[in-house]
Amino acid sequence: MGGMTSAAPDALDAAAVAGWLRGASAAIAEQRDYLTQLDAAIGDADHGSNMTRGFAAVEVKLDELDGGTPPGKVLIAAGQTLVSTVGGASGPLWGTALRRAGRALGDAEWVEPAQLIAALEAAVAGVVELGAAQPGDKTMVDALQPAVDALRAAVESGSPVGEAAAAAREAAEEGMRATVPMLARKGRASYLGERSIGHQDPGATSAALIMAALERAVSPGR
Amino acid sequence: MGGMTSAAPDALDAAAVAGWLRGASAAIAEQRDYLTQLDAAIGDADHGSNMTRGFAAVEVKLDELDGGTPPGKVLIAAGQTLVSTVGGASGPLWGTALRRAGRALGDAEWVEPAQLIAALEAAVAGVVELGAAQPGDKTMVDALQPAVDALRAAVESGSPVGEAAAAAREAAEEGMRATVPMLARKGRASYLGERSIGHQDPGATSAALIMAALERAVSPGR
Amino acid sequence: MSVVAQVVKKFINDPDNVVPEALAGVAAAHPGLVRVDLENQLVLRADAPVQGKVGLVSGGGSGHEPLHGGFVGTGMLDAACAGAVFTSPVPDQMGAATRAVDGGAGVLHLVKNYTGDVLNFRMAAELAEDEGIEVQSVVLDDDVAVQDSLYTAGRRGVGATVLAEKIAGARAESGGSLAQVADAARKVNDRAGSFGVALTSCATPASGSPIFDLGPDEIEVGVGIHGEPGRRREKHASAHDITEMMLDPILEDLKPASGSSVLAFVNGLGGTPLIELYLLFNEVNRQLGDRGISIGRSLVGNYITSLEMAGASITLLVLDDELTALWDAPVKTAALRWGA
Amino acid sequence: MSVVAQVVKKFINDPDNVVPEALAGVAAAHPGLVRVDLENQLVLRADAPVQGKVGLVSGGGSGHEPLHGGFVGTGMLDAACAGAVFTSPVPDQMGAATRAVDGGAGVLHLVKNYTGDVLNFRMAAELAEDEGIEVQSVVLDDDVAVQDSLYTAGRRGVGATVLAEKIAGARAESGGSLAQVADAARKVNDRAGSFGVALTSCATPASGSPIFDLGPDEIEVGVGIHGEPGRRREKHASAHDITEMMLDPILEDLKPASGSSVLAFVNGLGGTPLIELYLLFNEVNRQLGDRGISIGRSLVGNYITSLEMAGASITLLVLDDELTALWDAPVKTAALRWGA
Ligand SMILES: Nc1ncnc2c1ncn2[C@@H]1O[C@H](COP(=O)(O)OP(=O)(O)O)[C@@H](O)[C@H]1O
Ligand SMILES: Nc1ncnc2c1ncn2[C@@H]1O[C@H](COP(=O)(O)OP(=O)(O)O)[C@@H](O)[C@H]1O
Ligand SMILES: [Mg+2]
Ligand SMILES: [Mg+2]
Ligand SMILES: [Mg+2]
Ligand SMILES: [Mg+2]
Repeated sequence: MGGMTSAAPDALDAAAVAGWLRGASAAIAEQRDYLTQLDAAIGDADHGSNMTRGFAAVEVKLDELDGGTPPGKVLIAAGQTLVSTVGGASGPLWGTALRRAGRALGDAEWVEPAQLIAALEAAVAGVVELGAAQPGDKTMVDALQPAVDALRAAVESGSPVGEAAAAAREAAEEGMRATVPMLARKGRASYLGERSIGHQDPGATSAALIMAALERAVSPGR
Repeated sequence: MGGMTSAAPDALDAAAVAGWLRGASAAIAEQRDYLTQLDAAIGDADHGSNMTRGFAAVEVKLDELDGGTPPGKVLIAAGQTLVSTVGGASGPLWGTALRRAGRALGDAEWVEPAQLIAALEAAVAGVVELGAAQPGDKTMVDALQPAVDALRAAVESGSPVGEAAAAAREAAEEGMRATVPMLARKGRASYLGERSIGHQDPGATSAALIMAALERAVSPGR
Repeated sequence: MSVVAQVVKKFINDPDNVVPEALAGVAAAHPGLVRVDLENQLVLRADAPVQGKVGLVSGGGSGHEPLHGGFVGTGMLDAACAGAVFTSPVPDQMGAATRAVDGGAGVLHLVKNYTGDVLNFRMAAELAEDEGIEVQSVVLDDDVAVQDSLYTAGRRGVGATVLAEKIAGARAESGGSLAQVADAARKVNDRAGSFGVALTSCATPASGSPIFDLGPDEIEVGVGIHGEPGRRREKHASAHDITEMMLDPILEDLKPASGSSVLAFVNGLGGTPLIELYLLFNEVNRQLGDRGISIGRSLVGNYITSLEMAGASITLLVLDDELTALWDAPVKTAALRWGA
Repeated sequence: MSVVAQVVKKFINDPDNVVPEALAGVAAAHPGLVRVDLENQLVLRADAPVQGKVGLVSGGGSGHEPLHGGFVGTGMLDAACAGAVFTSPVPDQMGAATRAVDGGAGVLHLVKNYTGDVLNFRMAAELAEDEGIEVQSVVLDDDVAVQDSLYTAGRRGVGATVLAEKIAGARAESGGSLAQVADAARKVNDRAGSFGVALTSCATPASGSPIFDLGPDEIEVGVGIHGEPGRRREKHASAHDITEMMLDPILEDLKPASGSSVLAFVNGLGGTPLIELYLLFNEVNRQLGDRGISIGRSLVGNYITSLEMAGASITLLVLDDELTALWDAPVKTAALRWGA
């Protein structure tokens, strides 16, 4: 992973972005049964297999990509792969998220912190546009939105990208835990009404795993 | 029950025959679950409800019969009722048994021991004719045939009818227990092949209950 | 084979009323197709008796739905007699059915080979003949899991029953004589073989708990349709291996010539999802292909069931032109319908 | 709602291969009726695309069989896209289906209202329109157990899907324009309501154990078709009371005028024997009669299922002459067939 080997010390290259996605894939595969169990309680018991199937396909796609593919195009390819392989709610949502993030990066070879923030904000905006979930609806948005907010705040207050990503991961995990007492208003969990209360949202959980993978990707030394 | 109140001390009247059938009905109803459980192991778990349904209908039929109906006609009516209400294998078999027994008695008002033997022999012959079971095939015949044989032997050796009926009941119970190690060749249990070994035949069990009711009916004093 | 205390929940009001209430539902659901005689527990073709046509009567214990009531209608059965769950109906019912469908050309009784069914139908046939109705009976015994023998109850009647009802029904509809209709049914029985496997037991409404219990990795091999245990218990295996387990004894029994065309019938026993039945059908198709046998006609679904038992049976019928044409003939019943 | 360790045995080879193997079985079982695109997991009408006819595409997660693949054929769907078990298919599949059935008159997407299905179909529709194919979508959301709201995912699409596929299919077959076919589907959705009750859970092939566990005297009330728990848990009750529990909210939602005629659809969720479904239909018939509503058309059976879940749903569709005629029009599919 070459995230910290660039001239611009806080910028990520395509390899770092690919490393993030591979790290996310590994974490999701490892937590597959747990994610499915969370989905069994308030959904249809497939979130673990959905995300694992999709990210495994992303890894195959990454192997096929040209060495010179810029970070933005890596994310677009990954998003397209998720759309084409996941299905369910998480496929279009995560696919859109990564594609929007990729588009925000354009053809740049390096992702500076400001661009990372812009990309992730575009990702969240894409999810909200497509899925219409508000914060508090008990979805992945409840992990993603605070994570991106924390990233921006940390970077703006001058933290190095590694620390900012750690803050984002912490915010995502906090947001994930905050879904437990929420009443679901989106996705399958909404069908349960009051019975959705007391369960952690599977999509917020996988979102936290993906933010944790970002932290590891930008701070390979940790 | 008027079995022992006649001038001919060992003869049964219609009331005694009806008493036998009612006693059989009570015993079967009491053992309903046990019979069904035996049938669950090597059949289709309905022998208890089949026999209970049929004998309950017989009791209704007995209530409807004319006071002056002779014993033979009582048995024919009971047999017809079993045919019309039981279904399964045991309906035609027990129905035929009682009808044949009744026909053997003709219009006689009293059933002397010799006639009782003839009637029960006709009953067993009817079962064998219809169902083609041989002794040892693991069916009701394995309880009925030894019971009738024992009845004849006891009467011929001069025993009073009460003692002869006790011997018949004992033989029926022994025959019933003897079905345990048998390999079924008739009825549903035959589908199990070797797996039928080690289970007591439900039909032999209800047959033993019916013979025990006969003993009680002819010996009300016991 | 102990009786487990597990409870199987059901949509019922009173265990003793399941059959009549379900029959009332059949009457309400299919008014133009059938009429129901609730007293005798009969499902009758709406226009029975059809004058000049051989009448087809079948029946048996309930719990095998859609068999037999779902197969009453044009081109199939004229009447179905419903017994208590898993218990043969009584001769009175069969007699009433026989009278109700007698159109003057005789009545065929299609009887699954179980002692109860055979004896009750035999008594009914004797009574009907006493009343001057010509009756013939064909006993179906296609289950190759059970060894046939003169000295035993013989093989069970299972999946071929559906095929015989369809094919004999078509022969009757096309104006066949009683002998010809009976011949068509016998031909199906002679050329068909079946084998069943259960993944779970089932519970009658009266008992409410499963007839036998199976471990999480056990299956019952060679089962019939009454929730009974099978010939033997085996370790659960792949769909491929289970299909082989079922096809081998059927093919050994039927010995179809290489190049034969068969009707392949993959039947669900009640609690197995359709997606698994199609998966099994794929196995059947591949394995028959490997042995040089082609599938000329097919049937996949829950047609002869054992309440909610999870499991499946395979029936193969070796086709010829006559059987194929009779199978293809129009049929209009609640459960099988085409060309009408 | 803990995940129990119980094992649900299945006829499968490899959990990851269940859908393609079952689709291969569908292809082998219904050669004249459909063809299967295994790469895209599509069941296509054998003669698709039908020139000049509006193409009907539906689809969704697998495990609901016969929905949707069993409804492909003349007078109903042109294509069904199969996702993984309980997981919406992806836009690529829907796009391939749309292209395969486009006969120049436009394509209608019939979408059950689940976030995954809606989003994937939306993406597919956008791509297809980019390719110059006119696409309209109708989202079905007939499950009255779920409260509708602008701020939630809304109601689920359940039983009315079957009715909409049949009725819109008939409208397309009779030469209706894309707008007319879409109107027919919307009309069904507007006039239909459904409610489901589960007696057991079910297990996906991937997990192998039940999604939730229920006590021996508990039922889940207000379930959908994905093995999910329902709106609430209740004590098990008589068929009469459960029917009332289901009919009340449907009638409250539909508010049919007294004297209305409805299509009453009693649907099995997979593991409930047909005899119980007819018993429930009898309850529906009696209870509707008591409220002055008559049953004009009926459907009883397993048509939109949740794997082997024991349970049932009731769907009522308030009929008018147009809907009745479209329902009665000929249909020739693996699972629904009449007049052809
Ligand atoms: N409208 C929505 N907006 C954002 N996230 C959503 C929405 N609907 C569902 N989700 C997320 O998707 C997750 C479920 O994903 P998954 O189980 O893979 O799909 P499905 O619900 O189709 O089975 C939920 O836990 C939730 O976080
Ligand atoms: N051919 C036969 N001859 C004599 N008795 C038989 C025969 N077949 C079955 N039986 C008896 O019938 C009993 C089963 O009766 P039951 O369970 O009521 O009928 P079914 O087997 O039709 O469910 C068996 O236990 C056996 O004793
Ligand atoms: Mg899910
Ligand atoms: Mg029995
Ligand atoms: Mg029985
Ligand atoms: Mg899903």
